[in-house]
Amino acid sequence: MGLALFNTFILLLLVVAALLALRVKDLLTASVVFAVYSFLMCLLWAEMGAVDVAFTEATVGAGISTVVLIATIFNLKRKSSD
Amino acid sequence: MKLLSYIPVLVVGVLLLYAAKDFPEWGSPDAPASKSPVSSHFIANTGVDTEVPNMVTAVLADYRGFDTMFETVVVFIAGMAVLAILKNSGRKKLVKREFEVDAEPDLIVTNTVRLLVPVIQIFAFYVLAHGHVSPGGGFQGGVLMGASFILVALSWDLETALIRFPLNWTTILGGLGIFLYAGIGLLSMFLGGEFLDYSELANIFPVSREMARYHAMLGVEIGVGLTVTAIMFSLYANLSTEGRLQRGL
Amino acid sequence: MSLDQTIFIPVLAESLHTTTSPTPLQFFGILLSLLGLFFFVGTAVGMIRFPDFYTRMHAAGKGDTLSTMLMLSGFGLVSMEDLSMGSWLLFFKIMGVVLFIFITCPTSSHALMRAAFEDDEMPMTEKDLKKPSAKKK
Amino acid sequence: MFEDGTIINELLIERLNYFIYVVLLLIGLHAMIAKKNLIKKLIGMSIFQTAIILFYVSIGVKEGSTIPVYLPEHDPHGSHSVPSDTNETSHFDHGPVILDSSLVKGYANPLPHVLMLTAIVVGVATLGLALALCQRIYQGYGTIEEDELLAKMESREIRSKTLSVQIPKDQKLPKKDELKKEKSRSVSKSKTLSASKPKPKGKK
Repeated sequence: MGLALFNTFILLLLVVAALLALRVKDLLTASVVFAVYSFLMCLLWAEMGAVDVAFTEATVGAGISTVVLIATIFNLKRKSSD
Repeated sequence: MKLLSYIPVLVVGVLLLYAAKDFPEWGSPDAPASKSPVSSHFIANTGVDTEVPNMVTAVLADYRGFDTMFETVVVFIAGMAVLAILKNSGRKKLVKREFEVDAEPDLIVTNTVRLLVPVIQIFAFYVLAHGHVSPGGGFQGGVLMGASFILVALSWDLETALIRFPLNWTTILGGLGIFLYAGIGLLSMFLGGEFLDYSELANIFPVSREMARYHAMLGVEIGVGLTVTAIMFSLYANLSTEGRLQRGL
Repeated sequence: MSLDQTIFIPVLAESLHTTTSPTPLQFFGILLSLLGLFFFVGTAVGMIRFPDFYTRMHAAGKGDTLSTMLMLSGFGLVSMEDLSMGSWLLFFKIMGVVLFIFITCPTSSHALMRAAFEDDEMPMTEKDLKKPSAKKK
Repeated sequence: MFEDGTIINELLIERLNYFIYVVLLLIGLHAMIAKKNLIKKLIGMSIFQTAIILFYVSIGVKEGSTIPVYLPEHDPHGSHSVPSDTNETSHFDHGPVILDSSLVKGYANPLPHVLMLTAIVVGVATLGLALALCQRIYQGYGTIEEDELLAKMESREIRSKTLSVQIPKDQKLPKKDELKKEKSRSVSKSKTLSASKPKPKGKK
């Protein structure tokens, strides 16, 4: 129960990060904020005891998927209409 | 359209929140998911059956090995599909991208990466091999290994990384990983057990049946790691250049 | 179960009811962590308040490296309850992380600033200061 | 307001994880439906996916349990326990035993972790595939906004019907004289079509 405060804080930050990643009009910013979202998710899972899932999310979600997103945006337009 | 999209969202939300009221309390050990005989069997018997301390690795590579094998096949197929979609599709002549700058590879960055990449690769092998006793395994080790090559590509340029890891290796390595996985399964089948029943490997290796499962899991994880390494690097190399494989990010 | 019971009280109670007082080494670790937190606040303020890209990266690169290193080594010291083999192992692992941060963090901020420089982002000069609100980024 | 039994207490405090999972899932769903940019849709899809993974991990949590790795006293080998002042040989004496149900409660449920671990890696592979499709769409149509894409597809369809020529692959409009030639060749067909549908050249 001692970690309930930590848990609550990260859960609320997750919602903020998700909304921000979808609100910003710059796709590069959106993908960086999405990396932040992934890393917060990783922290939450590590706190819940799912260390393997947290490790996978840290390498895949915050690492590879951000790089792949940015590599795509590099070839596409950076601005988004919404 | 904007307003119309809220209708399904709200309907789904109300239904899910209504259902969320009936979920077991968070963290209760008496929740149905935790009470189920399957997961308690995994927790209680993993040590006896396979002698692997990390239950997640044991369940991933042994009890649910069939599932993991085809997940690996899915990753391989996705990589091949990206290769097939982007191969020879792009503009033939190179156009300058919107935010592209012509710059030499930076001295400080390249030297730091020269320092770090061996450490990352050793750590990837450690994660792969130590997945039995600590968090880690084939997927994580493979992703770390692929990330080290991506780091080389980011700090120098893609051509330098492609010299170290040519892209026609990816098909071979990915296929080899799946072949290794399925081969261990088939070997145990030929030795009289079922597909992916590793304990039969004790007939030809001088170990007990439990340790045969322990070591076969390592072989399986190496197969997964090979496939994931190859596919992660090929994903980056293809996506950053639209399949041209020159002038990357 | 009310809100106070679930969230706030246990944290307070745990911090108040720790029976064992920290050893001097642990006390030093806590002090280092707090110092790291202070520098982190400085980094955050700098990121918001500084006017242009280079000064903001200056705050981020330096403050981030220093505060992360301080906090991690503080945690390493806090984890050394006794001087047994296990706590030494943990301490050396955390020191490995500190070394990693020490190498990578300045490099990444250098790479970011280099990219901005190649993209013809000009540093702020005194001229920009004289004409107000000319370069609001 | 926060007493037992009220909706707020049940949802927001005791089941906050489930509530946040629903919220994240709805954010992802809304992005997939309403956002026009294809990359934004993909980010929404990833958020949707992580929300489901959050749900699965949440139902596997047990209060006061450790991670699903055997503690040194239950370790089948005992070789990976931290070498401390305890007697090393004592681990080897009893060997691996089946844990009884009181000890099973001390470990988190490994099954959801396994299911979700593979889901994450497959998720990034499918994300890469979707991004490759996005790049292909951009090469063909020059945009990744959904409404512009639909308009371009429609006009291109009409043009290909009226002119009955193959659209070149690299998205170049046919040259003016070529266009006229084509028109004179299939004049009867284009007349009947252009009467019913908007003229493609005027639209451009």
